[in-house]
Amino acid sequence: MAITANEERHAARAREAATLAQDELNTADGKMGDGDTGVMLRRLFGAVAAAIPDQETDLGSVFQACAKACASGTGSSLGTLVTVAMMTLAKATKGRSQIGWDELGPLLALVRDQMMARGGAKLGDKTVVDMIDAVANALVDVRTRKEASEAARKAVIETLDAFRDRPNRLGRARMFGERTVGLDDPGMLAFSRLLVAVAA
Amino acid sequence: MAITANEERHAARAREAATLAQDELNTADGKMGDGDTGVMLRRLFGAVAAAIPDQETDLGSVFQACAKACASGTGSSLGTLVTVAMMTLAKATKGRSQIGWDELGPLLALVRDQMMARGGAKLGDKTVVDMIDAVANALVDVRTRKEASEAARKAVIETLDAFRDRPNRLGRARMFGERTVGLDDPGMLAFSRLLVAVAA
Amino acid sequence: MKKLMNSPDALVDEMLAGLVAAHPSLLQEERVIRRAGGTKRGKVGIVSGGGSGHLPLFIGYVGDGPLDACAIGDVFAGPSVDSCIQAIRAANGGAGVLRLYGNYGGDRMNFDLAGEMVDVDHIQTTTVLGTDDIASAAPDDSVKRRGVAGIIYAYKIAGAKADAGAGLAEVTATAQAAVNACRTIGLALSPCQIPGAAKPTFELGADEIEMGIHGEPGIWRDKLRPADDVADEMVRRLLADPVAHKSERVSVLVNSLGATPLEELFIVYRRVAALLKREGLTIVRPLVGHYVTSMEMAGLSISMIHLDAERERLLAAPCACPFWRV
Amino acid sequence: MKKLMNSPDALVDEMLAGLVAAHPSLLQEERVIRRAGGTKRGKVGIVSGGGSGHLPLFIGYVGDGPLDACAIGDVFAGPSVDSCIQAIRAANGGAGVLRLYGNYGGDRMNFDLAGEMVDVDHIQTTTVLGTDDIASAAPDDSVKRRGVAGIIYAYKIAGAKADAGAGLAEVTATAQAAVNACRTIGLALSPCQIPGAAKPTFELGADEIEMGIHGEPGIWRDKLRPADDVADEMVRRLLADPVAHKSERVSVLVNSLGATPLEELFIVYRRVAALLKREGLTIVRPLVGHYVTSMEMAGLSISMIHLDAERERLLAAPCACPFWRV
Ligand SMILES: Nc1ncnc2c1ncn2[C@@H]1O[C@H](COP(=O)(O)OP(=O)(O)O)[C@@H](O)[C@H]1O
Ligand SMILES: Nc1ncnc2c1ncn2[C@@H]1O[C@H](COP(=O)(O)OP(=O)(O)O)[C@@H](O)[C@H]1O
Ligand SMILES: [Mg+2]
Ligand SMILES: [Mg+2]
Ligand SMILES: [Mg+2]
Ligand SMILES: [Mg+2]
Repeated sequence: MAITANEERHAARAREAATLAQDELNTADGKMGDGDTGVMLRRLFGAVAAAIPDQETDLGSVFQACAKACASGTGSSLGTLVTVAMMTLAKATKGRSQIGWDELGPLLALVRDQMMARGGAKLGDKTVVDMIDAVANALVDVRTRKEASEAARKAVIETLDAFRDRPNRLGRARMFGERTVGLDDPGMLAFSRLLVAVAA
Repeated sequence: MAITANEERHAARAREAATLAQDELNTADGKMGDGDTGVMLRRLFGAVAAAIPDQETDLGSVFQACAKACASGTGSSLGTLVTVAMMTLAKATKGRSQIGWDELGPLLALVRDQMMARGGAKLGDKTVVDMIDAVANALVDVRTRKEASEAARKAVIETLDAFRDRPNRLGRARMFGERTVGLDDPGMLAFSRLLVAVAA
Repeated sequence: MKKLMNSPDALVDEMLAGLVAAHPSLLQEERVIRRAGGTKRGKVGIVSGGGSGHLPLFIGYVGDGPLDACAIGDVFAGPSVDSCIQAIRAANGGAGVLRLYGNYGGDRMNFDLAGEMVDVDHIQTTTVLGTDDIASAAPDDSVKRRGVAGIIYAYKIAGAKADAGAGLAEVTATAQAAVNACRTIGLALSPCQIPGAAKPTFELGADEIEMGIHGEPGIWRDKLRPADDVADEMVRRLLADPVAHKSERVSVLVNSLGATPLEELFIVYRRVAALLKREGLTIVRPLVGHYVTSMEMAGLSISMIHLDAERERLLAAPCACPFWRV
Repeated sequence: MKKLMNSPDALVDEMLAGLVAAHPSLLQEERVIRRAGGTKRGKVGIVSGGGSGHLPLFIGYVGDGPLDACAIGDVFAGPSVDSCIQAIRAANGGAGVLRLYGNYGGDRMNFDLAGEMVDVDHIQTTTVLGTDDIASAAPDDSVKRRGVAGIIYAYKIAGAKADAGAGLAEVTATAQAAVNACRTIGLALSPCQIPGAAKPTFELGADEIEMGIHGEPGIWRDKLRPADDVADEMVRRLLADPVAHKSERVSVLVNSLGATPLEELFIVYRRVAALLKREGLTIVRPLVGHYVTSMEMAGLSISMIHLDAERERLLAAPCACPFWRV
């Protein structure tokens, strides 16, 4: 079993998940930011879903198209990090028509590192990066879709729980300091909602 | 019995009545105007009460002082008509230290005429002028404070009732036409509240 | 409705104090604001005024160009007769004074009274009333209409005429022609609250709008619709209102009543411009922004003025007052 | 919160279309607004940008003087990297381009990325970040502070420097010094709503205010108090914040966040002016109005910039863009 470029399905799921989660994510961001995470992701994944080329088997080209859609579609913090992720995946999967389930973890680790380099977040700052880190670690030894899906679900729940009572240390949310204790970071929440939807 | 220049008491009562009626009159004006009748009258009668000269026995001088306070204190429609009333009363009572109860009706009729000349209202337009007209008529034959007070109270209630279901024909309220049917005119309401308080 | 103020009764005077502190080109004398420089000897003076709560109207248009002085009342209440007299005197440069203000009962009584009283000083005065609000009376009853945002066109045009040295009769005729050529329609999304009042002046449902307003409830109540639909209806009503001397060249003012942000004004302007173009009209010097407000009220108004060659030239003439510069 | 719009997803593009229709001195190229005239050959270009919903920021300052171009994102979201690249190219007159924008994560990542990508075009770029919001980080952590309304001073001052023929390094240093000399504090009375969101971003009680905001909940929540009390606290916090090179001469901006009307701004300005005078400071060219907003949010911000002789001169230099003229 492997992941192929039959990605429209994933993209469509991501778009639907973003639409469904829109109000929840806006509300989460409204508590420690400017309240736009949900609107932004709904719009972004709409653009991504529309950009996926038909009949393309090269994963690198698929992710490249996604990256392009992101790069011209948004400049929000999280949106830009999604662009970085797409660019990283495009480079890493260039020329390949499938990747194994065991490659997912290392790929996400690469995404995490690129996001940290670009955005300046450190592990523990309570951002989307912490969530990606947790999922990357959880996927290290998986071999099948089922294993991957279960490990990812478990990781996102545990990570939300683990970070909820810590303060945000980056971006707009940093300003609210201790007031963010007890709240989910909107970026972490967003990644968890998308992942669960795509893994379903 | 007669009315003397011991007017501080009346002015203080008018001020209190205007303060008490403020919200009611704002609300009435908010339905067919800009919602300021109450605020304006509270402020105006505050200024009038403060302007009454101590120890003055000449009624004309007292009303003159009131007129001056009004003329520099407001420019709202109703406020300006109050100024006109004060000026009319000042002229009519100049040199007199008291007026009889039987003179009240004719004095109010004079006030009514001056207001009509200045503001252009006609009888039946559903303005403060109609209320003053009704009270002026009701006071024609009174001889005592008690008679005056009773006649005035009766007249204001009857007049509010009589006009409530007619449309306003003047000022801002004119624009609302049939939507004013069923509502009291704020100027008529204001005069009724003040009169009842002063007559108490 | 929260307001940053100290007390309702101090609001107007504190606002005026701040305004002249921020704008040294203006001088305050009680409830009158005049140009610091005074009216040039021999120039026709133009005076306006009205209730507070409509900034930048009226004060923001006192300066080189539009107005020489204005008289300010309490919130939504006309200026007192004393203020009107004082303002007329302040605007007098010896060549007479045009009283140019909105058609409201209180304002009219006070400016009229003031005009009678300055006759004694031998100041010649004339009157032109702003009557641009098409929602406030039918076309055949247009003398009963109120003045709303469109009056700033009359300020600018009459002001430039006076600046050019015209006499009182000419300036008055120019102002009257500008008023005659101008129409406004307004739309409320949410009310405002008179300082000191216990609650907002009127209420609108979460999905309701009203047409034809200015701090009061509107004339027609309607459902909130997409901006383009709303603009279509407003423009349709504007175009349907008869104007004696139409022109192919017009200026347009899309004006926030207060809380409505520039973003929404530009969305509406975009549509208005497209509609007028389709009608064969050319828009000259459009104005989009906060020109005449009712405090924190949400909503906007659209004004359109037909321009003959002279009005277009006068509109383009240099002017410098705190809230309008050409 | 009612909005006049057609759809949340069309809002930004329709707003831009209306804006350039009303202001022919501006040109739109997708999500970039540039001067119609282009950047003069040999002049340092200045580019800014950020999320929509803050008009007249940024677009209103593109013109003769402040900015040459700006890149616009969705409401409250930074401009895309593509728009940043396009804006830098549009601002390029061959003498390099200063990227002058607020310190926000998304904006920074995108302008940085864009800077790396235009290196290939041999366009030299520098960066200065607006960091005036004293509520967003402690003084010893001031590099983490966000840029809010005070950035318009940096636009004006750096723009005048570039106009005067200074090179990229000099313009950059002037902009950085202007940012360093400027402090802002904000106050929210009511929230705004992201177009497309189901409800306002945050909630405030009928008697509550928040300090230190910009479309988000504030840093401290407090009770609504008289305007003078609120102004006192804001000015006290502004004055307490350390500034390296203080001056006796300052400019002050009292800015509406959207729905707060001019009346309230002037009441607050009156108090601010009195307080600063008492501190021995002289206010030069104060600004009171809608300069940087967050849509229909109610509240205001107060900015203060210390002026050395050069900054005072540059602030007074002529400029003409849609929302600021000297
Ligand atoms: N520099 C950063 N590095 C990593 N994650 C970040 C960074 N900045 C923001 N985020 C993530 O993005 C989320 C906010 O996204 P979004 O609402 O798009 O941001 P904004 O409105 O502040 O531009 C945060 O909850 C956080 O998880
Ligand atoms: N021209 C007029 N003649 C007589 N009464 C008038 C006139 N105009 C207004 N009024 C009265 O004044 C009342 C409104 O007063 P006020 O709120 O002060 O007016 P506004 O806010 O319209 O200036 C009306 O209800 C009416 O009774
Ligand atoms: Mg956000
Ligand atoms: Mg009223
Ligand atoms: Mg009124
Ligand atoms: Mg954002």
